[in-house]
Amino acid sequence: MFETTYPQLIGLCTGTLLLTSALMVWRHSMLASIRLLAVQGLALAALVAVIGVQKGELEVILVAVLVLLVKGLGLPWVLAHESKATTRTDEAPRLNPTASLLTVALLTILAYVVSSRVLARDTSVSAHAAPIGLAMVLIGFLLLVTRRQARSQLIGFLVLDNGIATVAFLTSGGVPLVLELGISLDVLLVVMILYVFAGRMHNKFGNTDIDQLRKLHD
Amino acid sequence: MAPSLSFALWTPLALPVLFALLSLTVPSPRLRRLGPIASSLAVLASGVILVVAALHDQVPTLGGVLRADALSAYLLTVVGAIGLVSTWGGLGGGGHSQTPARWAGSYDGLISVFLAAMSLAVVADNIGLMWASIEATTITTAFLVGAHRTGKSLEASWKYVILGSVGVAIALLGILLIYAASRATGEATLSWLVLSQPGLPLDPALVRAGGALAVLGFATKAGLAPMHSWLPDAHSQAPAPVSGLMSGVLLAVALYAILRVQTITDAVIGPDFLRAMLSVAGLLSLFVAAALLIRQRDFKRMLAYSSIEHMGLMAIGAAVGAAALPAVLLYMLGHGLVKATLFVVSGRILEVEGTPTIANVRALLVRRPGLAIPWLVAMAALVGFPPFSIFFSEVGIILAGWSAGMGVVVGIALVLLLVIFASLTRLTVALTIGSPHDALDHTPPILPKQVTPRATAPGDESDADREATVLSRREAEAGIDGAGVVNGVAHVADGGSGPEPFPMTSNIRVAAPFPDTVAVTVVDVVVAPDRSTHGPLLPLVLALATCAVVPFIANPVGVLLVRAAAVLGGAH
Amino acid sequence: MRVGTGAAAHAVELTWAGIGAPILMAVLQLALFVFLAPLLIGVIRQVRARLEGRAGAGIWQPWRDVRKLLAKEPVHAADSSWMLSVGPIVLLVSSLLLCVLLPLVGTLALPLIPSDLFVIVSVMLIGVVALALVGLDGGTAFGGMGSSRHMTVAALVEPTLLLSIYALSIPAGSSTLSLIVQTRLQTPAVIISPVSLLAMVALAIAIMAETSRLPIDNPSTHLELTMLHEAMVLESSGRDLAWLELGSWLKLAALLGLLGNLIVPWGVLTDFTVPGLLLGAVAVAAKVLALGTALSVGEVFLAKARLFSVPELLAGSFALALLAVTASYLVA
Amino acid sequence: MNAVQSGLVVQALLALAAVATGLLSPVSWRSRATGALCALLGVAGIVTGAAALGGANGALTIPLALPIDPLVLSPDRLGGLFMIVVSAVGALVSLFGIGSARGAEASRTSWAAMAVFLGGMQLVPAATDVVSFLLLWEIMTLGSTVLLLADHASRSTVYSAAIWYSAMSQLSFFFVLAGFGVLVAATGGTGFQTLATVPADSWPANLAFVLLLLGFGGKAELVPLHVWVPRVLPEAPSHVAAAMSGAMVKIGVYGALLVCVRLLPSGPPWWGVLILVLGGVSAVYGILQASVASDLKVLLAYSTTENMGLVFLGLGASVLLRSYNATAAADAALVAALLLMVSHAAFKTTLFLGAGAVAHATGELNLDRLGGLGKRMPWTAGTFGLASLGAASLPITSGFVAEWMLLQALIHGARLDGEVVSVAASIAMPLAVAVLALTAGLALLTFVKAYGIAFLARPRSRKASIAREVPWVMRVPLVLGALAVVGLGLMPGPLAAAIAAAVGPVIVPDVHTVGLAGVSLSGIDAVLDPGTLVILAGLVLVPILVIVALGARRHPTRVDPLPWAGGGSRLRPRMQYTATSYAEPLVRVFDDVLRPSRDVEVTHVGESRYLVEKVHVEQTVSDVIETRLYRPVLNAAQRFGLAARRAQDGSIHRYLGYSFAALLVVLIAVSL
Repeated sequence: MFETTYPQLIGLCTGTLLLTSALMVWRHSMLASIRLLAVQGLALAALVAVIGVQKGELEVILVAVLVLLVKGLGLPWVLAHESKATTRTDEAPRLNPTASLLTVALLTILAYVVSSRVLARDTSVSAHAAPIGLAMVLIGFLLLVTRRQARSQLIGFLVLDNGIATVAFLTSGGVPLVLELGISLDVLLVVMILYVFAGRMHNKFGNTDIDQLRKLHD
Repeated sequence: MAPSLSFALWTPLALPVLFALLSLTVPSPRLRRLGPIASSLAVLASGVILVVAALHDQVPTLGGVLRADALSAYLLTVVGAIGLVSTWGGLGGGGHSQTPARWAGSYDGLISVFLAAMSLAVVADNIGLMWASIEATTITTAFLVGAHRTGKSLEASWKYVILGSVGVAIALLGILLIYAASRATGEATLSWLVLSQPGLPLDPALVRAGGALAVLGFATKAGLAPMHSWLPDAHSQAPAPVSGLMSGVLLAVALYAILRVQTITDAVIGPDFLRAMLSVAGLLSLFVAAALLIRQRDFKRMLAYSSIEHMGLMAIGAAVGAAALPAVLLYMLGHGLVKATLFVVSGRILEVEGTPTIANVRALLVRRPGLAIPWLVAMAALVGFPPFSIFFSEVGIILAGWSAGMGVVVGIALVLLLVIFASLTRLTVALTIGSPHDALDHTPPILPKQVTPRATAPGDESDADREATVLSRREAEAGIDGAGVVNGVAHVADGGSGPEPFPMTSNIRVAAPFPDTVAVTVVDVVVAPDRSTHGPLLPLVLALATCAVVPFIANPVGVLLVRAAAVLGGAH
Repeated sequence: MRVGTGAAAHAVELTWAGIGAPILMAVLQLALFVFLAPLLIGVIRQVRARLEGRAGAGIWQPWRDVRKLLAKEPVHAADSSWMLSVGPIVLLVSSLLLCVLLPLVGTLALPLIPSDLFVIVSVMLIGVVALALVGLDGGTAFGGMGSSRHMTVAALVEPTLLLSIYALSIPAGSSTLSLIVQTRLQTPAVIISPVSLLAMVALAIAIMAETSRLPIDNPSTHLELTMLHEAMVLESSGRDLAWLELGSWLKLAALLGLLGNLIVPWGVLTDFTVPGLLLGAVAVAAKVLALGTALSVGEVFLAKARLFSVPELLAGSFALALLAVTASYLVA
Repeated sequence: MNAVQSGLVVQALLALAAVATGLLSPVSWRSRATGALCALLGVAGIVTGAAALGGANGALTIPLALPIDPLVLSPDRLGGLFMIVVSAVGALVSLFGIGSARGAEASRTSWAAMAVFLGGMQLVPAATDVVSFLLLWEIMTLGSTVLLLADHASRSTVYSAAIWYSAMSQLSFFFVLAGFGVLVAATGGTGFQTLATVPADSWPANLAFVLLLLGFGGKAELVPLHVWVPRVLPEAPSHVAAAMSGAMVKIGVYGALLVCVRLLPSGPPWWGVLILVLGGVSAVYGILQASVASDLKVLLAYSTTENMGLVFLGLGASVLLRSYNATAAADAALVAALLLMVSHAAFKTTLFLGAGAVAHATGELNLDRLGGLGKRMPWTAGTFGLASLGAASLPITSGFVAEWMLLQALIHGARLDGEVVSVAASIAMPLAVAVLALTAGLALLTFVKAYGIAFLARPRSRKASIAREVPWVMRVPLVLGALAVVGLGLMPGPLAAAIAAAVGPVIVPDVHTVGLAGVSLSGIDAVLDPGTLVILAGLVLVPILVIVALGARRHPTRVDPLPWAGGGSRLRPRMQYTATSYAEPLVRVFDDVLRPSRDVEVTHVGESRYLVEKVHVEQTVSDVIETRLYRPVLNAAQRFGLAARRAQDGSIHRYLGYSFAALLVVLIAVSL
């Protein structure tokens, strides 16, 4: 029963991941982005859980719980908390929505092309979905490049990270728990630091517009 | 034997963490500031012990996670040595002056943690662990870069964290792909030892993609173009010892990661792909460094771009492969030591001059020989003059490059190196050489009140040996032929007294020892040159001496380099 | 064609033919030319005077001038150095050496110092330099001007001079003048070959420039704008002037003698005999005087070229010489 | 330990001792102690070089940490010859420095750098492998750069000189490095013996040849790599300039010989043509610039370019002729080139030291302000005069012998046994002779000007009028240098024989000593014995002297303040010809090459259009190659540098964009 639904579940999860990523590019509202991020975290956790059930490994299930806690609930909550207090306004990204979405499409195609070459030998269901992860990485990067607000960049970074995690789970069924913990911790710390810096930025400049960070140049 | 030395695998991790905790708790700032030095010493000592082990054909391991082959041992020593130079040399000030007091403890603690993370990165056998510890360095150094807590340092740290984390994230993606490929060995692993064995049935496509992404990611931390963008900002804003550590250690460790990844991919897909990639990255780095050094204005950014240049050349060495690896490894040590020295000195110059702009400093050799001389010696080493080891590394890489059939790459590299050399020379000369009068506006100089003509005590040998640094030829003739001694000379500018101004050239002695600030406030006057080194000189001397002596030690340094290179497949 | 001598030939042969005869010939050459040089100038001036319808001072006037100058005290400027008195002597010695070394009376070579043209040119240049320094040492504007112009011309002449020598040396396979003259004597066809003619014209122009004759310099002018040689000797007097004049005249005579022997090599002593020696002396004297007359006649019809058109003339002669050399390789 | 080995060790130790003395001794005896040690270092170099030239073998091995062959110092005969030349110059220069170095020139740094410079320089010819060669080469460069900076605090011109010097040195270094790299890649070893196994006329050999020629040519001040020379040598302290010009450029020549004689001995004809062209252009351009220069040191600096051009001309002729098997002429050209190299070391060192003495005595090097020094500084004037003769290639000096031999080689080169060896040679040789002749002629003018304006006539400035002769410690090297110029000129035979031995064993020039130490080239039927010529001149001189002596008794020379005054009165020293006016006709003749900039300003009297009150003429001759070749490149680089800043404009989005682009490129590359 599970064997038949497994591909569909994987497809559902990865589809949600890609959809949320694309929507994040589309929507400029900070709050919407954070909600999408939360959804993405949940989808990722679901994906991990599906893989864990399929493999029957407890360790992977535990990782799924970890992902749920950190990416589905923790980080969005922190971001939303701060976000409410400071910025509710929309930001004007460096690329207009149409162009962004077109770029997303192109990046997704690229991800598929690359994956088809790289994962040519791997015929498993999960490997077929791996391009989604790569696409998320690229979309996350696109967010980083185009967003002007410190927190938007943070979100872009998290999307990128989610993408990497997606690739990891889809290609190799996840990394050992210890390592996953370490990686999660690192990501968490990075987010924390960026968070702290964003706070300092707000204190110093009154807002968190990245564009004003142009003092250091040649 | 082996277990007896494996303690040296955890000491470089545990002791710095311990010292970090002490730094946070000890109230005395003096003691606290010894923490990073102690950490460096711990790392250095562990490194030396592991080197001894490596030279006796031992490979200490610990729990299957930590492992120190010759390469790891060597790099641990490099980390320790450069850490020592940076932290000890940084004692003179620099980092602390602008750091709020309540952060001072965490500043020292973070340096220790940073050292521990670096040590972990080089002794970790697991690529994932290596990745995590390199990422950890981003976290620790982020605060160190922002230690000054100014707008600019905040900007630098933001850029550093964003660009660094994104880069390292890409590396993670690559590592995960390699991990996926490793499933073909039966059990998925990230053990470097396992993966670097030749003849593994790994999926070439996966390994290629993984290797490429991992190298690209680590290239960010290694400061290779086009991922280098964070580097000039971070290096120029960080306190001097931190800049030295980042430039000397962090970049080298990132390159170390690249070398490790390269070994894995080379065994599966051959060297061509990464060779092309590293060559392009190396040349691009040289190009970026050359382009931005031509009209550089800031001496700390100048050093940062020079780091990019040297990393570029090391990347080319890595691209060359086995034959160039000993040279690359020696390069890491030489560049690290010299760059740490330079950053330490640059911190002192920044502190006493109050500006990082070259145009606002100038004539340092006349005004502050105590700072200018170490700077000049280190610059000579940096641009590749013998007997310093960078010369040998560069020559080694370039000769090996030709031999490896990379003549075009090496040729382009030489052209770019020439531009870089000329730019660095021009900037250094602008910073140090010349008379202070050239730097000033044409305000007519006045005699300082402190100057008392004809007051030389004939027996005062120590003062008598001062050299007349601001004498023109004719002035020198008049001044020295008379009494053989010139202590300080008041210079009267041209103008007013006809076509051939006759300078004031009697034996003039500066009566009181000048406080440092005089040279800045009484700008119009050549005062007694400031011979203070503004901080400990010994670490700088040690660093440069090491750099000059090491290339001539065939045993054990030569043996160690060959063995370390052999770990990466560079066996002859 | 190539007259080989080999290493053994350079060894000093302590024989009459090896040492005695050449030395005797050299002494004779020296004496002959010291006597002949002022006479040559006298002839040149006299011929010119007659052609211009003047009576002239007679052909012995230069001799009388020298005698007069030698009996006068030299006057030196206070700031001048020893160069004013040494320079003229150096010029004279260099000219005398020319008379010794050149194959004028005969082609007997002195041991160890064959009449190598490059050596001869260098010896001559020493005289040029000495004269130029004398011009400078006076400390006047005229001396410096003459010296400057003189050296400029000398510098520009040198390529022509050496290349024409090169061209002449090719048939003989050596730059030794005595061998060149001998070659021309043995195979007269060489003399009228186009290569030789080109080279001779170039050499003649070079010699005119070196000896400060028209059209490069006007030997009888004292107009400041036209002076080269005369400007340099303006500050010299007495003995110094005598040496300078004699040295310049000797140079002219010796070079005309060389030119004569190259154009008409007959009469030159090749194997030592006393009659041959006398014949050689008479022949070379005749050649020199004839050339001098021709020179004088030519100069009547020539105007001095502007200083800055001199380089064009010299460039032309240089082109001729270069043509001569390359032609002798590529045509022959 | 044999003579050579112990000699090398002694040199290394003496160099270190001199560095230590320079750094540690107090100013009161620093110059004396360090200078003496440096001079000893030179003597040690001469002895070692002599032993090596005599055929003694000995090696000094220094281990390296990198897994390449250890450094081996072991001079062969050729290296020995160069070691002698370079060390001898070093010794003279050090002695002179004891007296001349003052103020910043006698600082710790300067003396230590002097020892480093000399030590590195005289050991370069001992290198037997690429790495040690490059190592010592760079040490030499480093030492000279530091020395150049000695006066940085008092003259702002040092600034640009230092930059030019180090950049051009590095350019040379990179050329050499690249050239050696090609050979190392082709042969698989770093020892010179291994490099020599590269197949002739293969592409690595050709490429390496061009690169090495450019590298060594740069050090030897060849056009167009000479641009540092006119900036650097005038700025360096005189004794340092003497060492650079007298010795350091010889290392460039040594490198070229290493290539043409040792590493790649059988090159194709075009190599020879390339060297010839490079040398010929340098010779003419160098002497043209020298002839119009007014600064004594600039004049000497450009003259070095000329002399080295002639050396390369000889070398090129040698390579070209050898490729056509015209061995005798090729050998003669090679020996001539080396003879010129040695004699240049002698006369140029003396000239630079002489210029140093002038600067020491007057503080002035502008010829337009000198004059009348012959009376005031007879020793300097005499030695400078003799050396000038050498530079002008006039008889009884070594320069003359060298140029004579080169001419002989050239005129005999195009033919072999009555047959024209090749069209190329028959065109190249006449042109080479023409170049040589023009160069020699202009050199004559240049040195007449240099000597005549500086030492003769009346002083043109007050400083020149109060000059005093320099102390004996500076006179000794001057006299020794002048003696070398004349001695080598009078006795070229033994020197030529030594040179013939040095270029062996493959090339064996047929050179013999004849007469009074004269030289004969048996292969091309040429003989020259300057000694006999001098005797002859002496014989001719005797009657003249008799007449002079007799005349002087009856009519002694009268001295008058202004005897003739050119027909005028109130003749002031400023009305004399200056160096600038002396060269003016030449500037006009070579207007197209020199491209002087003239600025004429006429001030009229009152409203008059015809009466002139004042005419101000300013003429400057700049280095055309610098302004036309380097300036545009440098300006473009500066503009590029300015534009490149925009790439690093501080925008994190741009930076992220770089990374993103790199990621995309890598992804695409991976999937290809």
